[in-house]
Amino acid sequence: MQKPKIALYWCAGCGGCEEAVVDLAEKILDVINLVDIVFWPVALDYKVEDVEKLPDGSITASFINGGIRMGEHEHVVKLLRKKSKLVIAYGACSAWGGVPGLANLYDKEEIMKCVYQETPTVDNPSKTMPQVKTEKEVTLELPNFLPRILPLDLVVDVDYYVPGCPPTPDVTWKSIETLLSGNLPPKGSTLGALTKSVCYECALNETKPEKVLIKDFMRPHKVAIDPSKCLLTQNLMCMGPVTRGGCGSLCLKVAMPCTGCFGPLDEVKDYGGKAASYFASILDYMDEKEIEKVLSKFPDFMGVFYRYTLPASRLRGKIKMKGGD
Amino acid sequence: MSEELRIGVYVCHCGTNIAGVVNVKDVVEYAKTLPNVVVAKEYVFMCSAPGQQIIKEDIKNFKLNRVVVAACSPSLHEPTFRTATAEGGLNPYLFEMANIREHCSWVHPDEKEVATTKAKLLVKMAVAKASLLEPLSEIKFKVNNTALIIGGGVSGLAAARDLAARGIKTYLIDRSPTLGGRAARLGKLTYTEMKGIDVFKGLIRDVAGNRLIDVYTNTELVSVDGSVGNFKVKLVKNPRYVDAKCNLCGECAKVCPVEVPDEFEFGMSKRKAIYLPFKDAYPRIYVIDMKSCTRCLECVKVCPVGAINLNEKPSELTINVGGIIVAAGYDPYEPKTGEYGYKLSNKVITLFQLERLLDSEGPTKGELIVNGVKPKNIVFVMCVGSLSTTPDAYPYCSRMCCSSTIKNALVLREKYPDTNIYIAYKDVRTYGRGDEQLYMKAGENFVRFAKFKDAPKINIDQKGNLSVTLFEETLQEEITIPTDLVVLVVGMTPPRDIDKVRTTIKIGCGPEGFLREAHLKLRPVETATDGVYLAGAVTGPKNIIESIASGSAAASRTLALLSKEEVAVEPLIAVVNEDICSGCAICVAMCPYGAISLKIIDKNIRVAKVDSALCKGCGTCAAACPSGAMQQYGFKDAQIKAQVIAAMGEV
Amino acid sequence: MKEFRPRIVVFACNWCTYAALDLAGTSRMKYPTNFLVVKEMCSGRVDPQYVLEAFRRGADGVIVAGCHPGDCHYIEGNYKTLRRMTLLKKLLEEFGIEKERFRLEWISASEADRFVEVANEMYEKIKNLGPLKIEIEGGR
Amino acid sequence: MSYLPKPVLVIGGGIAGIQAALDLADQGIQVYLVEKTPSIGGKMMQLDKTFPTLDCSACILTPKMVAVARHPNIKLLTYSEVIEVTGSAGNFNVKILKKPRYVDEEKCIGCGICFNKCPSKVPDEFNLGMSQRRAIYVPFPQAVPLKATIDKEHCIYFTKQRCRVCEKVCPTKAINYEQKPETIELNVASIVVATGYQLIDPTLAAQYGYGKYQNVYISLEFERLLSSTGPTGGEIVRRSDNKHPKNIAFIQCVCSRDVKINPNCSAFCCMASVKHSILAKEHLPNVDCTIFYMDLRAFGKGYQEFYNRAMREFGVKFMRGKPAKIEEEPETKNLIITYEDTFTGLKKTMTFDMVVLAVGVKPIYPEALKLPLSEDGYVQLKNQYLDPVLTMIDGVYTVGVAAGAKDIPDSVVQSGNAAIKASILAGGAQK
Amino acid sequence: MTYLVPQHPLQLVELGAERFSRCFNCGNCTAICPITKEKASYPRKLIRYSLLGMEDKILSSTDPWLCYYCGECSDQCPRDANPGSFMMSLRRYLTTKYDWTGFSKLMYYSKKAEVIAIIVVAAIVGSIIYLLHGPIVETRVELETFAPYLTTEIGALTVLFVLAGILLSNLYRMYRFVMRDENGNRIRVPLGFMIRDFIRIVPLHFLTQIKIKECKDRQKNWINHLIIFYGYAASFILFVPLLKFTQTNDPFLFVNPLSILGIFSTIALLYGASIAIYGRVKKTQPMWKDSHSTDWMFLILLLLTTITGILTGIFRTFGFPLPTYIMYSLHLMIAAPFLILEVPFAKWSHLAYRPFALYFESLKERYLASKR
Repeated sequence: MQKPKIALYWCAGCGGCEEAVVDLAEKILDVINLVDIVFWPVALDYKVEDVEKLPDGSITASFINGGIRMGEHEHVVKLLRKKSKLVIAYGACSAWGGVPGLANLYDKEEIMKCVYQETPTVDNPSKTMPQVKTEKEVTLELPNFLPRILPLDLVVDVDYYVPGCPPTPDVTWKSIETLLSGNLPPKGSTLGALTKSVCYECALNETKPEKVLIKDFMRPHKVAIDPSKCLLTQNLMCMGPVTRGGCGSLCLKVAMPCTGCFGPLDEVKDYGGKAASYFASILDYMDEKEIEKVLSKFPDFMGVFYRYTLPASRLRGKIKMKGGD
Repeated sequence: MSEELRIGVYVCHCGTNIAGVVNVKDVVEYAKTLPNVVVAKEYVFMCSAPGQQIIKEDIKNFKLNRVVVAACSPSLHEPTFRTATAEGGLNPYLFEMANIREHCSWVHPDEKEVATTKAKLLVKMAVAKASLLEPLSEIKFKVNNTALIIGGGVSGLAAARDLAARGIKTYLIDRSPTLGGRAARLGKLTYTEMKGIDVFKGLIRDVAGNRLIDVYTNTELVSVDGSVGNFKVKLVKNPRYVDAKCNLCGECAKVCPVEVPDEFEFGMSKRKAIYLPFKDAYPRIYVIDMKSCTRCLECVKVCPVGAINLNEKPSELTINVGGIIVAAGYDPYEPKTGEYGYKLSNKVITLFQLERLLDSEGPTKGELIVNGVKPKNIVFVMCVGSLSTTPDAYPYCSRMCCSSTIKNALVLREKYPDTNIYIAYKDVRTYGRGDEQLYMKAGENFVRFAKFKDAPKINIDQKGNLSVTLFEETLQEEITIPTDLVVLVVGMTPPRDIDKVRTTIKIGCGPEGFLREAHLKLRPVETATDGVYLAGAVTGPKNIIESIASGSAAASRTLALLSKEEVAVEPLIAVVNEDICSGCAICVAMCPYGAISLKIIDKNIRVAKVDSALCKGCGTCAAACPSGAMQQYGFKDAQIKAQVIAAMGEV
Repeated sequence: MKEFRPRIVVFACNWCTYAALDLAGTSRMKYPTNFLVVKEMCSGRVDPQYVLEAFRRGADGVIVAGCHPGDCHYIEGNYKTLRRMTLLKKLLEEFGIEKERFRLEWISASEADRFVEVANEMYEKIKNLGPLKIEIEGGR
Repeated sequence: MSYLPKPVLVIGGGIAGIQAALDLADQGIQVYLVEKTPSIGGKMMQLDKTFPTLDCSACILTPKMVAVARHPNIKLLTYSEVIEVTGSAGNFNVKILKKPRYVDEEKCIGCGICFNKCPSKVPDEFNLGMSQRRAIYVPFPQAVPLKATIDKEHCIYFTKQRCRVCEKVCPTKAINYEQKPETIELNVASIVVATGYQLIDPTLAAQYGYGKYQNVYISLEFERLLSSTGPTGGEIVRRSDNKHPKNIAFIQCVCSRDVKINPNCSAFCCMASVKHSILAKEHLPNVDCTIFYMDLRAFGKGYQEFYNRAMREFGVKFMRGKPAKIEEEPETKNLIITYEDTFTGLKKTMTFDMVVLAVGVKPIYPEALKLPLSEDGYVQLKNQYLDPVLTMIDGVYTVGVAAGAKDIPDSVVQSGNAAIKASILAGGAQK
Repeated sequence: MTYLVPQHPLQLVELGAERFSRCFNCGNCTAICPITKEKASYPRKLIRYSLLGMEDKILSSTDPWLCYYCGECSDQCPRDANPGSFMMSLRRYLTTKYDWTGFSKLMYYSKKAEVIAIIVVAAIVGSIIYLLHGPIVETRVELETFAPYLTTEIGALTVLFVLAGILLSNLYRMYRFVMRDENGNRIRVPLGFMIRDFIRIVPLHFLTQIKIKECKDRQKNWINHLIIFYGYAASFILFVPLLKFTQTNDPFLFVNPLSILGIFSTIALLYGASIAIYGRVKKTQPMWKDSHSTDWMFLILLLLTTITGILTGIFRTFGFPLPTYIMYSLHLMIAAPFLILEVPFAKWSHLAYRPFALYFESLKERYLASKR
């Protein structure tokens, strides 16, 4: 029997997801025994043309990490979609845009200008900007920079999601197992994680008082954290309650507040909106001024509430107007 | 949902109220184009009997499983159409209403076309929501028709008397060794020749020996579980050390060597460690105050009937009741030492002490003797502890003190015509029936009134002579009144330890600690917690008549609950999806009614649990729930979002 | 060109604001059209996600309204609304939505006039701002 | 419970009567609620807001009214009067006259077409004559029952034998000019009298010029001015020139605490005026409000705080002193008040654009009951301490202002008290 | 510090104040009073002073003398506390306080004492007449012979000076009480002002009593007052300084200017007294609603004096010698106690106190103005 064919591809992301695959450690050998990898630019020398040659639907599953930022990403993922039975958004960036997705708070021009002209370390007196096409000696075409970064599922149809920044080896392994078991869950499911939030598996959940109410917001580097007490009750912004469990509450085990890399649960459509709702709800003040006072301590609302999910949010990022100039 | 959606839409003309502005025909045609709508009709008055008939028939003829009526405000006719839907054979909660009168035709009379568009949008929204509605059934509980009354003062007694008269089994508890509360200690009452004790005796006549009323004195509340109609109450009965064999011979008190201040007389006389709280105390059994008892056993030796047992232990008991009346009363404001010279001179007393001194059964047998002499000049200082007169005072008005003061002034003038009585007041609030006449009578009897703004000063010189200095506001003149007796007219404060009762039963209180009614005006004896009622001064200052009336009123509301076989609650309450809920407990803090708790389902796995009897259906827990596990029936995320989405787009 | 009529979603609590809107009707007050009311039992039910959803679907403005602080039918639901909406306002600002497009209002059952005032004011302001034609990639 | 309860009669459909009826009905007792006007609601319905919470009065009252109409145990008899009572506690025989509405209650759907078409205009008593209604009317839009009534005295058909417009336009053919008065006989166990009050004729305090000067109002008129359903749609404007007043005086104890007119304190006027001044400030932020009072009786829960708020937050001025007289400036129709500021001892005059008199109240009793009254004009009570609502007639209870001037919460409490007493009689006391 | 006299208001009850302790301090009376000025806060403040027993405040007040009892305050009082009668009683009270002899107090607080005093004075006068009268001419009326001019005039002047002395000393006491600031300290005004104000105020108000007109609807009262005043003044002039010309042995002549004045004064007194008595009996005006025994005594003595005077005149004119002498004796026996008791000790003294109250008030004003 032919082994299932697997493709792996890296879009806009930090590369941590690629590492995460390797983090399977000795289990990676099991994986390699079970599947044929037909495309993995980071590790194996297959070219896009090789994929183009494959018959449609011949790849069993494509694991795509990173958000869609460049025209190239769009091109390749559409190709992989065509060639694959299943497309799996692997990791937070692919699923919701991830940290790079915060770039959606700025438009393309702003980003370009910042990166190529304004960053202190840039030496670019002629203010040269990257071009999509150059015709000096030969005609060269470079991938274009899309107006916004998008999660994978807004570009192609996605079958499953594997959460995490990056997905933990455990989650990765469990999702592979699920896929290989042949007993496929409904389309759109999240693989390898829980249907409940981080609190469910967090050991500190039991230390919560009966009523969780907080009076202040503290940043983790400014307090001595008691690792044996629910971080929320120590006025730390823990995204645990609003974030999908399955990570094994790793961060919380080392007294680091959850930042929400496993994304929202099934019933939540806008992670940041829900997170804000939950956090504001327990802010124990009746007076607007007091609330404002606490909120003024936030370094960055979007970075806190939409750290991994801005491009998948209801508004995708800083709003753009149709037909605008 | 496996069942195919079949929605019927009915658009009401409401005479010309709607049809005069909105093109109803257009709306009906539009409704027909909406997904899952199988029939859309218009009628001149949907709420009228024929209009309702159309709905009922269509449910059968078209096999409808959702009904949408576009008419007036649901606050007006939602119940009407719910009933019609149910009579048509459908679950009443599969009905949705679009408000195209109050929200459309009546407010946009000049823009007919746009109003029609808006009406379409409103119908579209209602249809979108209707598509996602679920059948719900009212939550019903069997009612245990017994009641618990906490507090044996006049309001509690009145409530017990009235409930028992309608055949309700009632438990009446009081933490002190006797019933009677504070009213029993008052002397002559304001409007009649009766005394406080007479009111108490009048009420006790109906309560004592009533087989429907179980009286537990020396008893305190431990815990309350359950909800409206079915409370499980744990009580602890503290020992009395004397049992019912007591024949009131009083031999024990004679031999008891311990003397302590008598709290019934506000410390103005002494009692023994074994005592009868007052002459007409109920139950009529002596009691031992273990705090002061030396266990010398003298009483045990002399008791002719062997009623005394010093080894009695507290006992716990559990009762099940359907309703609870809290009639915990009030405490008089206790001035701080030095506040108005209180406790610095024994010629400064409170109004309550004066009541005792003037009572023929009081420590002086009704003679006003202070410090061994009959005072000739008496100054009453009103609003002590009220109206923010001193830094420690409460901001509110204690309501009953004006007329009590005037009554006492008149009693004094009658009994001792040569006394000079001054009343230092801030505002004379004789609001009640007959009070104004009393105020005038006081004037006629040369009770002198001096109005102050800032609290009067009580001066005590080295010889112990007293005078009261105040700035008379209406004369703009400082006056000093030399006096032999200062009576501090103290206000009413929430009873000490009321918070323990309050948090045990889960009811709210106001800023000063008086218990909070469900609605200050229209539900004055109910609380936000169903099945818990309030009587007497525990909600705020009241006089005896008002306390008794509110006791009866609380009994009336309790009876309304307890005379039902079962209680039904609207099912628009919160519901947890246990598959999603992680037990993060965020919702628990949200609930103002304490309806959410965490339940342990497996080892350490916790999920939120909604007590459907406590939940009032505000939905704030659902808005807070970080995982979307908490939802509200009738207002689920999906249903609301469907409405929001439907509100957009072209029509 | 067709006149721009802002479409505004109103999340109204059952006890105060919805009743105030009813009163506006019974008192035959007039206010601009296209205020579309979504009823909740309490403003405390309003999840910020709904507001985002409304803007995402093209609402030109959103009002969240409930009973005055201290008057909540559910004791203190509106305080929770206050907390949530205060934070939501910050997020909306970051999203680039003009502050005129979102209002949190306390409108008691008797304050129909207040609603009309708010509606008129908001309608005018949004009309000046122009429609919120948000470009959203992907249908979801 | 095994006994068959007997019905109870509640007379008066104001808040006190409504509450008593609902309490009784909830206790499983059959209640007849008799109201002499075409709708229940009483005086509270005319109020704009209620102190100290500033709840909209209609918003909290109308649900109760609807509850009355829907309650299976309540039989509502509006436009009816008790004309005869015989018998004694436990067994009263009552005759009730149901006046003809000339509209079939079964058919009328309250659509309002008739009263839009009716040509006869009559001063509207709901707005104290400050607006007009038609001869066929419902007293106010939230009326319960929402059924039209023809006011025979002003109906053109009844006075001139022509017109019949309402009959023509009625979509349900509900008009019936032939309707006759009906007498209903009931046997009830007990009677709750919740007949309320009337305002004392303000012209008795002649020095204040009510009726003579246009811009002198009584408090209930002002209440209607404040109300968005009132004659001016919630605009505070002067009768004389339809302009907003710049300053308003509120005078307390008009026809109250005056031994020559009514020695009683009317208990709620102080707070009502405080409320009025706050609402006036809310309507017209620049208006100056001055309350002339002698003792400000802020005695109830939250009242003192409300009074403080009026002073501190709203800047309402409180002037202690009973104004001696009001004179009118003929050209401006402004009003000059002469008073002594008793805090400074200075005699002063001040000019106001509008004056609102807080008029005292007197009780109304059903004549058929022949209730013994006491000296103060209110009903005599048998034992006001042990049974605060029992009249001298066993089985007859009084509640609300009919039992002494009082505010809404106290009325509601009394209603509960009377309800259980009536219920005990109706249900048969337990042996 | 104000010294309180709790018994104070009870004294006013004895002096005829009715129901004033009902007062609930509303200020209606002050506001309705037609003569109160912005700063003159009475009757309210005076009632409060009295009820609280602040006697000093009342003693130092001139306000009671400004009130002419129109009764508006009593009509409009919401408590029916009758501030008007209170003010009236205050005047009685002050009269007793200004008088140092104690007679005033005796008469105001005891009816019995009042009657005895009258009888005693009448008896003394009677005895004097009995002992000192001249020959009784029975053939024709010779009044001068019966009551020798010199004797009578000496008697009259003696009485006049004693009374004037007492009255003046009372006025001085009034001055001492009144001229105090709000803290009760004595105040003084330069003599120049004292003289100027005296000239400006006292004669005018003494002679015209124009203040009454400021009261509401008091035109008639004012005239009545003036009639009695001038009737009295005229008869006083006729029978004291002009006694030589009026008490003669000559027959009474109608055309004589003195006779015309006599007739005028007689009619005026008769009319005035009758109106006042009728009014008090029928209680037609508020000020007549509560009459103290001293009021009655005043009017009765006045009326009797007038009637006996008239009768004397009649008997004299028609030539009945004996009845003339008897009537004249009676006349003197009534007029003397009337003058002796009423002028310095009772009601009549207000003729002096009222203008002086205005005068002192003005002096106080000046003092306060100089302070400022």
